[in-house]
Amino acid sequence: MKRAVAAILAILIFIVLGLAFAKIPFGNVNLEDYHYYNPIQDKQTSDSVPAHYLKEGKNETGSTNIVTAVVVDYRGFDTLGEVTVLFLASTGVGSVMYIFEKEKRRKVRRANAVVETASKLLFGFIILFGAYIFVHGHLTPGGGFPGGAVIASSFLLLYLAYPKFHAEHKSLNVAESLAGLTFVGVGLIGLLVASYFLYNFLPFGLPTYLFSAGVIPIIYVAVGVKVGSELTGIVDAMMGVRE
Amino acid sequence: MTDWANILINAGLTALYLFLAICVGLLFMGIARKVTARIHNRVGPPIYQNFLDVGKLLAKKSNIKHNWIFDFAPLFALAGVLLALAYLPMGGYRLLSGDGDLILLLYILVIPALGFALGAGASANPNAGVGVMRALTLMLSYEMPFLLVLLSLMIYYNTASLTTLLEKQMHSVWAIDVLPISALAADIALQGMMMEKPFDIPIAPHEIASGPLVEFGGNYLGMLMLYSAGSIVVETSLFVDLFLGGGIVLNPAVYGILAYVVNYIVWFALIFVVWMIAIFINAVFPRFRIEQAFKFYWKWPTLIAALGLAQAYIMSVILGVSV
Amino acid sequence: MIHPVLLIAIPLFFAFLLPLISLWSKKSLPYVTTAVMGLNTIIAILVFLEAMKAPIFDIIGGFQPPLGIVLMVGPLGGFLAMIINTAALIISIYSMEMKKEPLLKYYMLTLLLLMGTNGMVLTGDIFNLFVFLEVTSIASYGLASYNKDLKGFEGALKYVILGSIGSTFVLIGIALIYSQLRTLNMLDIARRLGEMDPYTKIVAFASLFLGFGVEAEMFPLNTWVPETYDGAPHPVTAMFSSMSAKSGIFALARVIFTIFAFANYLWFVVIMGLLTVFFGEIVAYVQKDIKRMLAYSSIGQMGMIIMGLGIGTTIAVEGAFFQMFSHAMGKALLFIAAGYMIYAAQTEKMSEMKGIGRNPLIGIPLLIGILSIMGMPPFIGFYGKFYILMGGFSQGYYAIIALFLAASIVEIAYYARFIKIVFQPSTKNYPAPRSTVYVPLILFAIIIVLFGVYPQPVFEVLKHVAAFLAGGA
Amino acid sequence: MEIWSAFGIFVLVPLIGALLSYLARKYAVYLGLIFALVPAIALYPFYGKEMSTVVNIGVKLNLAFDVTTWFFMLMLDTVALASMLFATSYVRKGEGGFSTLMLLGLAGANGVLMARDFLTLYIFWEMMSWSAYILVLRSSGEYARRYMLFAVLSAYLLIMGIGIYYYYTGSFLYSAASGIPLSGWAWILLFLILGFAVKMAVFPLHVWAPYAYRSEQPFVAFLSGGLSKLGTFGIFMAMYSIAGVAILQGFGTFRSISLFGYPFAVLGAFTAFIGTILAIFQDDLRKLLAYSSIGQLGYVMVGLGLGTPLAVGGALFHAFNHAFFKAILFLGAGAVIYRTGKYRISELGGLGYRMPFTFLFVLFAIFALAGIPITSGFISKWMLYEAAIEKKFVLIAPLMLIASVGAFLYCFRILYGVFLGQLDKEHENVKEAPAPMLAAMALLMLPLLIFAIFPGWILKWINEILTGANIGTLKYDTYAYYSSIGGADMLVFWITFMLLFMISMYLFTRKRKVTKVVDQYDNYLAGETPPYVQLHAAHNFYKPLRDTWAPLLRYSVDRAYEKFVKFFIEGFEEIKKMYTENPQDYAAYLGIAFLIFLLVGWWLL
Amino acid sequence: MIPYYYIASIALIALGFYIVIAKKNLIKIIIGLDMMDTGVNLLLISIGYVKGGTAPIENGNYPIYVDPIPQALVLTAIVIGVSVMALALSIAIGLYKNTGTVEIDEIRRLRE
Repeated sequence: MKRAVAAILAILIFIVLGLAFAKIPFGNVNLEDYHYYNPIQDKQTSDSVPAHYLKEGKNETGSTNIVTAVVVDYRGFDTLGEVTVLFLASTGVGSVMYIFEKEKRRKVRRANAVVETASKLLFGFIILFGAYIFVHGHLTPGGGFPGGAVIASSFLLLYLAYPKFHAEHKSLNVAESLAGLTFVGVGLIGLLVASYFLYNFLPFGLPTYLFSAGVIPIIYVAVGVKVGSELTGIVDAMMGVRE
Repeated sequence: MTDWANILINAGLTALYLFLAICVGLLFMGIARKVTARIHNRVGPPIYQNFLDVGKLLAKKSNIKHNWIFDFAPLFALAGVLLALAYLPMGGYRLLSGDGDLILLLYILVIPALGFALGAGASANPNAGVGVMRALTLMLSYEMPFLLVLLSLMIYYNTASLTTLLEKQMHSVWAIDVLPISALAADIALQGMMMEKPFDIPIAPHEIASGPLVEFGGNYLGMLMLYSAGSIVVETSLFVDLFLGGGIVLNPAVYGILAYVVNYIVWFALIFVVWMIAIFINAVFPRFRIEQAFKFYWKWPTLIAALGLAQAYIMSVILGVSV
Repeated sequence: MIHPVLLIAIPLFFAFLLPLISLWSKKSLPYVTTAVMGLNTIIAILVFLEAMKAPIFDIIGGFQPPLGIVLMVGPLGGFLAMIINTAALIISIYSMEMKKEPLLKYYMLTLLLLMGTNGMVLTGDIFNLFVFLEVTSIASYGLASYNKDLKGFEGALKYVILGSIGSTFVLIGIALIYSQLRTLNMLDIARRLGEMDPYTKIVAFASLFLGFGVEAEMFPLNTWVPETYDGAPHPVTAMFSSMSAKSGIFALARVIFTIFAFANYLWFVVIMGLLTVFFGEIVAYVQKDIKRMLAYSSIGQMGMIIMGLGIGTTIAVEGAFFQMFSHAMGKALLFIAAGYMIYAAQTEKMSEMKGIGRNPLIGIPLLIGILSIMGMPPFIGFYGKFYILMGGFSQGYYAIIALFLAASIVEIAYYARFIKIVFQPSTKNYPAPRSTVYVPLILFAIIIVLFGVYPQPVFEVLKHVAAFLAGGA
Repeated sequence: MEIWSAFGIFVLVPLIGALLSYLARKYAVYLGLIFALVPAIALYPFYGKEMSTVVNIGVKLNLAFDVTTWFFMLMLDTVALASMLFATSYVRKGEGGFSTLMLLGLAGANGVLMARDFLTLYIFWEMMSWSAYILVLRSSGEYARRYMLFAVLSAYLLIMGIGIYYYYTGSFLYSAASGIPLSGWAWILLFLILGFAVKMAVFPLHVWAPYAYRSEQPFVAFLSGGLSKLGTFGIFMAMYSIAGVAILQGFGTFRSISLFGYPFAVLGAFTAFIGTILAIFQDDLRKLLAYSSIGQLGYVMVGLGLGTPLAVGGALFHAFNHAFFKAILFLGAGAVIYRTGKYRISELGGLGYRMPFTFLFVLFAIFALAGIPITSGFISKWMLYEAAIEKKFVLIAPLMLIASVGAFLYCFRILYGVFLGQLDKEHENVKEAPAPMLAAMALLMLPLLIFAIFPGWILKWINEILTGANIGTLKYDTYAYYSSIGGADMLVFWITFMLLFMISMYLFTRKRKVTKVVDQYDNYLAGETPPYVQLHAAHNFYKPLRDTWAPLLRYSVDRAYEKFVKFFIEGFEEIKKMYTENPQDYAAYLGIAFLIFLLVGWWLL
Repeated sequence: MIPYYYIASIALIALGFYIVIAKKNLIKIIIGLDMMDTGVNLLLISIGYVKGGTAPIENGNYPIYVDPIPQALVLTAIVIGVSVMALALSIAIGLYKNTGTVEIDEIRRLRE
């Protein structure tokens, strides 16, 4: 009965959404066509938002990677929210898993020596790779989130290899906090400097250089550290293996 | 200033009429006892027996008294019944009936009953309480047809004033001729109003020792006898005034003092007839229990009265007969 | 010039700072949180005063909208932000009652919840709205399961499932809009809505309506409410009803009025509001647990607000906003009182709480709160209800209003039953409330009475409703 | 400025008093008395003044003061004063709640009377309702909910009326009533009248009253005597001040009575009848008085429905009388309960010998209630009867008349059951009620006696109200009053009555009697000489009547409501099952809702 | 050109929805939620696609880029999805620790 209802509902939703998307061209779009309206100045422009980003992004943000420009600068506020969400997730998981922290540790068979050794070796490289990704977020594909995820994966590896391993909770927290504070702090400095929150107040420098794009790298580093520590924290909390 | 003379004359006349009414009432009581006795094949007391009784009772030296509320009964009862008599045209003489109408009269009639009931209640005798309860229930019973009858009269004659009612009857025909159904209902209601059999359950002497009267004696009982004498006149006279033109056969405006005398005699005859009907019924019927009385009154007389009301309504409102 | 973004940045900043503070002193956490909320309240008031003069557009990152994100604070948004922050401040006093570990996480979550709700109210960008919706939701998930007992987890599970389906739909709606307009700014979307394909537009609207409806406790998307409210810690329940629900409904209002001004869809919104009221009140009547009853009642109240929004005339929407205010204050009060009662009576069953309100410190504010929720003058609950109803009449929704009033009578019935139990004489001895309980109760009661007796300031704000309805900030 | 003083005195002073008496609990009852005294006394200089103003607290409160307001305030404030006076000995000392809530109720009531727009009316109306609710809750918690539900029902009916009015006019002002079509008026008036009728406890909306009137008696005196008059005021205002006679006549007429008002008149007559019949069978003193209250206000409803000058005048007058005599009766009941702690008529008895003054006051109130001409209660009843009879209404008039006969029955039940008959041994040492209680009752008795002798005085005020509302004028002079078919002169009545009373007095006390006062048990019991037994025949007093009515008494509106509610609550339980607590079902709801939203959108756009 | 991406993403959404309603296992339900999320993300990305476009990283070689905004949005959406999943899973763990089962019906039965 329930399955039948579910199936019917799923099919109906498929149909109605499908009908909606039938009207949306796939790929056949000209990004220049969507002229936006500026509500503050109350004027209709002949510019389009994505086209504007693609054309002016480099000049306005100093970032070569337009997606990064959008993520960190144009829509930096979203990213702040996103970081918050992740922070929330780690906090929430930490809070939910709290009682279980006192429980007896599971009996986990040790991984074999190859895994242990390889993990030890790889750990640093993975972290380095992660750091590389977020440091170059404004130049190449990637950024804080993938970088952070990579860093977290290195810790995950350790968790897998060493049943007894657990990350230092306090330092994770501190890293998390400091990174978050950096992000918000940068935003607040922008507010102080130019009365725009998250204003890109540093000089843009030369495009394609590492030290370019103003605050974007700083933010991305903060995001990377934060995401890394948070995901580690989540994994840590979920493993529930602390004594 | 000339008014004062008028007022004094009127006051004297009223006193006379009231006195006469009480006497008539006492007389009627005596007649009733005699007639009933004859029907029962007894000798019965003399007709003037009740005068003697009242005289004796009012002259008695010692009284049994329960408390101060007990005194309400004789005072209110007598004052109330006298007041009702003053508002009631008797044989064409109508001092106060111009200053109040039927509804006022209806409520004045309650004053003595209420006073009586208060005194009876204060006597602390359970029989009295039961009696008053029955009396009140009976009142609720007979008032239903009686009020409908009154309403039919008021609607037909388009007045609530007794004076106007009498005048209109004087100038045309008596109400009983045009509203006979209502008159029938009124007569049945009158039987209950006078607490004659079959509706004498409130004062049923053998059952609850005369009910409300049980604790009264001496002066108190004397006053109350005067009250019952007055109320007989009030009740019969009310019927006569409503349906039999108040006994007015001669127009006082034309015939002057002669008219008053003649009318008084006719009125007396008429209330006598009404009283006799009641007495005959009283003499031959057994007693209804109170719930039977209630059911009876809210069934047949009410139906008859409603018919009468319908008749009056149709004649007055739909046919547009105006008197 | 005061920046509304501070309302978001400050709680966030301190949420990040709290772990560091906790390293230094764990005991100071509640005070820091309360202080932050106090600071936020002050800023909210300043923002509100500023917004009363002219709508504030706080540009983030220095890019003109729709290129960048903009915070759009009209008088109503400012008003709502002020309400939310005030409620948060007062509830945070009650939060000091919380003893269950991990307190650090608790205070972080509350700060972030505040940040999320503030963001939802302030933002002028639809994707940003989604992000803040998620911030709010996730903070709520965490807080809802904070008790870590079965009830809490069950409630949170329901909230998670419905909430994430809802947010999925929001995202679908945003995708549909973006696919056709290539913009995310609300005012821009509203302006260029005509360019959209009609069917797509409807699907987008339905998706957004559904998504925000979950947060706004609209029937039949509100099924998570009772259990989540029931399972959550008491201060959190108060926060849910006075903060997240309010921001959800404001988001809904934004969708209905600012983005899609579908005039002829409105009567359906009214019907949904009516159904929400109906089911909320009716099911509340048969509840035996105090918090569940209040939760269902909360649904009913939210339905009333939705009705007000749906009616769509100036007076009705004024009523709806007034109702948001009154509900935020009244329900928070009731939930705090309920928290105390559960603590004092050691049970959630209402029938076991005889005579608990005979202590005037609890009883009087409780009575004021209930009367306000019932819609009795001169408490703030009255004006909202009355104006919504009058708005309904002015549109000729007689039958709907009549049904609404019938449901409202059910509401009175169960509150009266509750009052009767709470105030009936009893020999039971209950522990006296601590100042952390009665101070917030009294503060809420004062607000309820003060603005009930003299609602002029609120009506001053609500004059701007007409501009809001015309698609402004 | 003057209106501000009126607003200040009649609304703000009680409000301040409420606040103060809550804060200063120790002196609450006295503070209550003082703050009730201020408006009651200040009323006199305000007679005949007309003024209006707008107070802006965010919503505009349109307030005005005119003779109608004054007239109703006269009842309300006086009754409130008497109740507060009574309460000084009735209510436990150091209790702030009573005075606070009473004064809140008073402020609300005065506000209702001064309101000139519906919003203001509603605000004060509800204020009055909930403060009364809490007062009911304080003592008879069990049934407070019933009161509240009906109070709210009343408020919501009002809201419906107000809303429809708002739909047509776009304003809440009374004076904005123009351009409303007749069908609109029909609904507006229907809802408004029904809403106000709840407060007047008109059948079948009366079921709250018998339960609410079980609470603290001084409050009940105010509730029944004072607050129920707001219903009268509201109906009067809605029908004759806002709509006006012209519109009522526009519905068509039946013997020059508006077809709209006629059904309400019939309903009122029916209420009078039902209330009376039910009152006869009550053993609980307070419930008896409650049903009596229902019946009496039925009369008022008749008058308001008929709408002739005589009828409306009678209604206003009867409302006035009812305010006073019913307040005395409830206060008297309160005094009895205060002294004995009992409220069942069958458990009392003989208290008239121990509490003579209470008895006297109650007796006079009962005279007024029963319409005995020595109080003004008669005059108002007379006006109502004549109004019905002169228009030849053969349904309304008999119902009213028989109800008034029924009133004697329950009046005597109170008198006999409580004050007369045998005094229970338990009550041997019962003392007379304390002085404040007696003073309160005496205060209320004054107008009943004064206006019985000088009906012209009050008829003058009523006449002003009637002419103000374009209803017509009354025929009256200082002592007499007339209808088209009759009239009565109170001066003649009083003089004759006094003379005849003196004659009876003379006859009765003509000789110095040797009067032996005997014990109450020393009475004639048909030869039986029982030892001490309670022979107070008040238990199940009207049993024979009850037996005859039994088949009809089976049908109870009360139970009908209960069944109705039970039916709905069962339905609620069914609806509750929708919340299955299974998240998957909930998710399915979400999907269905999405599809419905879409479908509706598709259809609409 | 048939927009396979759209069909696939909508199918993912519908399938996820089906799983949420029909499956009894809590973990499966959470997977269903994740599938819905993934579907929407795919949808967002496909919206941003421009025929012949390439990743919007400016190096002067390509004249056509895809729309950068959906990519940014998806980045956010993914993280949000992850966070929700993390919490949902931790709640599932909590339920498991409390009841010893992850079957929805069992949990409900146990509570009563």
